[in-house]
Amino acid sequence: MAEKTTILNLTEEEFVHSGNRACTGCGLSIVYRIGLKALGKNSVLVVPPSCLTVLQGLYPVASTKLPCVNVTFASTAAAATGVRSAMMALGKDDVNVVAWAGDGGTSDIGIQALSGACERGDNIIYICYDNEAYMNTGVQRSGTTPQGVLTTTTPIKGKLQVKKDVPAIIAAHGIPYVATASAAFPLDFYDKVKKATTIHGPKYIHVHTPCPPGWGFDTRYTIKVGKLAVETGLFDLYEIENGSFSLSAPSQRLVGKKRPPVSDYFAAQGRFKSLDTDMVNTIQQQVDAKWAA
Amino acid sequence: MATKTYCEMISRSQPGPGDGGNTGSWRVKRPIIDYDKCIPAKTKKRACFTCWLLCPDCVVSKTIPPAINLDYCKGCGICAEECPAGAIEMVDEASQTGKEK
Amino acid sequence: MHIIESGNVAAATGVKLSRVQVIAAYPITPQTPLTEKLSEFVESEQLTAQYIPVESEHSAMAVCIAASTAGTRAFTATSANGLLYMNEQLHWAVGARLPIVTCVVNRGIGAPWTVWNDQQDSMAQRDVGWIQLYASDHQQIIDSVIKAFRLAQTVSIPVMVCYDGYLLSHTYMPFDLPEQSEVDAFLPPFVPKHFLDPENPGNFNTVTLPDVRPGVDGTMRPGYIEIRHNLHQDLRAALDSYAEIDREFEQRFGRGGSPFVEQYRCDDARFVAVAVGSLSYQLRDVIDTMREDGIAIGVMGVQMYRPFPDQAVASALAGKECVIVFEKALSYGNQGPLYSDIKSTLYRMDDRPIIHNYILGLGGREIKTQQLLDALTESCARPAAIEDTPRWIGLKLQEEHHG
Amino acid sequence: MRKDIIEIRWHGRGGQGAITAAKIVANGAFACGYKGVVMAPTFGTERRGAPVFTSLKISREKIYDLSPITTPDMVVVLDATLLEEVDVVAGLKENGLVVLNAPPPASNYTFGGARVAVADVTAHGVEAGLKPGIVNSGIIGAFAKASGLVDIDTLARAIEEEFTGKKPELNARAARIAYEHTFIGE
Repeated sequence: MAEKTTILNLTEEEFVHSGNRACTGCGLSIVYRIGLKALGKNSVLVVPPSCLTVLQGLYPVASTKLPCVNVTFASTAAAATGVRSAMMALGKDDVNVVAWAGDGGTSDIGIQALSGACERGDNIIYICYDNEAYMNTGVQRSGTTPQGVLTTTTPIKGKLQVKKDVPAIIAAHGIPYVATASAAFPLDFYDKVKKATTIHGPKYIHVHTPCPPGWGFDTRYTIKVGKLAVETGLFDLYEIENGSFSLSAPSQRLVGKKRPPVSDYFAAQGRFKSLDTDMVNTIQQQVDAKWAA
Repeated sequence: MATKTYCEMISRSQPGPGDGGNTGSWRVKRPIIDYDKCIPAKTKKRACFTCWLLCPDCVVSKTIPPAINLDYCKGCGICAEECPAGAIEMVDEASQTGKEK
Repeated sequence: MHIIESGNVAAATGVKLSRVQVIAAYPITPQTPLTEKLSEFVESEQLTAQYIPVESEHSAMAVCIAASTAGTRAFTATSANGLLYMNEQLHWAVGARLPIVTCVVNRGIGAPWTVWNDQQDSMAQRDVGWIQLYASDHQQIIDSVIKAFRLAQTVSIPVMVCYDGYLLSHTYMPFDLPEQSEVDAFLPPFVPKHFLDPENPGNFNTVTLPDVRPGVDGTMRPGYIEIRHNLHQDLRAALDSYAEIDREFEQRFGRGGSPFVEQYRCDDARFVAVAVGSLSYQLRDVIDTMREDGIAIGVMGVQMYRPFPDQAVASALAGKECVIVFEKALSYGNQGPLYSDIKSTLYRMDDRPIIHNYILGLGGREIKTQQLLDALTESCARPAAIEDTPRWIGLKLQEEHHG
Repeated sequence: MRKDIIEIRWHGRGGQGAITAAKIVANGAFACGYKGVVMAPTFGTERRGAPVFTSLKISREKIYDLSPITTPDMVVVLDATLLEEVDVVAGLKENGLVVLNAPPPASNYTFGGARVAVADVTAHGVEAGLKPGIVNSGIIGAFAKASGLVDIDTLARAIEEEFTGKKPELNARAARIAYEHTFIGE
């Protein structure tokens, strides 16, 4: 197994310029910055409309130092396939071809193209940063918005449906690598992206990405809130390599330990304030049952 | 007939800093590092650098001591919140801009 | 060397001769034999290319867009609802100025479902900014595909090569197969000005502001409207470039000389029938018959529809008494699209011809030569008496409906 | 409208190879100097076993009308069982020709005033060494004899080219045997 990356040996080379348009305290900014370090210079990005489109800069200035093609919302994975096929045609197959999309662009409008690329076995890395709603357009509910969350399209009752389990859907395609990660554990994310660059075929990484304005918490708590999601057992970090499941260290540490209650996580954010006690208890029971199994 | 040059205009951006302007002006609070508490500053060793790792805007340097580029620091406070030594304090921006003048 | 093959095989062979590097395709009738042939070319290693069996037409064009941005020659093909599903991507491809070539095997659009030919699908895409070429027979299909790749990379604008579903796609007829070496000499490899390059990173198709803005080097860069204006100007200039490309093709292959409109017995004609695709050829038999009866009539086939070759159309129709436009498409609630375009082209002429519009053949309704003869005979007999609204040919459950 | 075009309609069942047969004749005709050759299968949804037809137009000049044949000069029927299902002579011109895969004599079949030619193509295919049921090569021999449009040697060559990898010699032999055993009625 590869050495775990540490802060001290993590490369200083940056691929994102300062002074970009990301919101203050943006979780995506953290994972993007760290993810690009893992990908390195010899990479091509494919990006659909999302917060990343704004973060990346408005014409004619780009905040990303890697080549990138912006594509239509539904087409991300297919466009990544297109870049890969061109690289194969040009004999430049050592390039990392990386789709980087939000949760709406992945779980909703983009899932058909993603499923197609996975089924074909296309040699791409697909990173979904999951901030659990359409943040770029002003916090509308998406397929991965958790149950009970207030968004601008679930403004009073909160979302009625449960969060769509996209990594499980993608894993069902039998692709060689599926992983979840969190902005609050950037080195774990770094190692997963790095690993993905060494595997042939489709790779899918789903990274939980706190969003201060969308989730309703102060900008300084981005890491705190992200950690709580993992430590309460709500969002689990794992890898599925060639069908073999393993919990990653931040989640593995929780096995057999007492976890903080999910209410700690809910209380830290404004978006859960419509949850009643019954609902919180139900969710706590679901999480407990999952971890007991 | 002279050959016409086509496609002189496409939207192809070139990398550069400050697409959003000097985002330091977004700041409401400013991070101040107390070098007496800051681990690499205090020990003069390459250590910790949590603030560098977690900064969303690449404005903290991985140096001894770490420094913050205030031209672009948006003042989120993640560095202050996460500093294991409690060495970073967020102070009112207004009080600081006054000092600079 | 002549071979007898279907129109779809003619198109596939043109694509192979053009040494396309990336092919993406999703099957739809009547395009399927074209993609089947291309997959056969790739699997049998007669063509070195990446063949991506995508899961939708939207993704087919996504693959082409990305592969073209990365600097390769890309191709796809579709029909009808598949083309409509691609619509967003068509806009994207041209806005990004990518030299993609797409064959559109013309088919009617649902609902109700039809698999048969008309030209509503591609005509409905006339405003996306793609160049549109229409072929009337298999020779024109294979030649147009090769010319399309040359044109697309010359002007950095994608090109649609359209041909009638079934009537051309599934019909076998002889055509000359160009030599690979000749095609190679005519069509140089695609060398993009900008491409996805880790050594020289750029960010393509980024959000562009309403106004101009300085770049990182301080020079002022265009806003959205300037970029769009540049596209429009380039599309207009593409007419000249295509004329040059067609001349060069004619010198090399001995075919060409009428890149925009193809005129048959028009020189001394008082009346001119106009149509797009195989119908313009079917009309030739009718024109011959009417000529035997002493009627001075010709036919003009429109071979490039976008950019609209208004000068070629105007000079072909100048001084004619009556122009009769037959169309297998309709801007519903208005008129045939070609009719509107020709009418606006004629508007500034001092002695503009009278112009008539016939709608026919929708959803594959058979077009009988006798029906064409009857319509033209009436139009020529009393040009001024026919109204400025489309007449329908061949309706069966009601009287022929005027207007 | 045009008098110079010979229109031949081919009737078969989906999967029987009527299209291939018509295509071979098209190739043969083109090789013999017919500049205008257009072969159009049934447009639309073909299903195995269902009756299908294919149009073949042949002329010394280029053909512009691609619409299906409605008034054929000749019809070729690959499968006599079709006669009960399909009006194969619909629109057949006066003094038209019907070429039929059926055992002789031709007098067993009458189609108004049409000339009738028969050959037991199914049997000749087996005689040539083909699997039972392969009729599309044999029918070409019968067509050659009955129509006199394209000579059998040219068509045999066209068969060998079309059937590359699929018993080309046996298929050409089937055509030649059928050619020798085609009987034309009054």
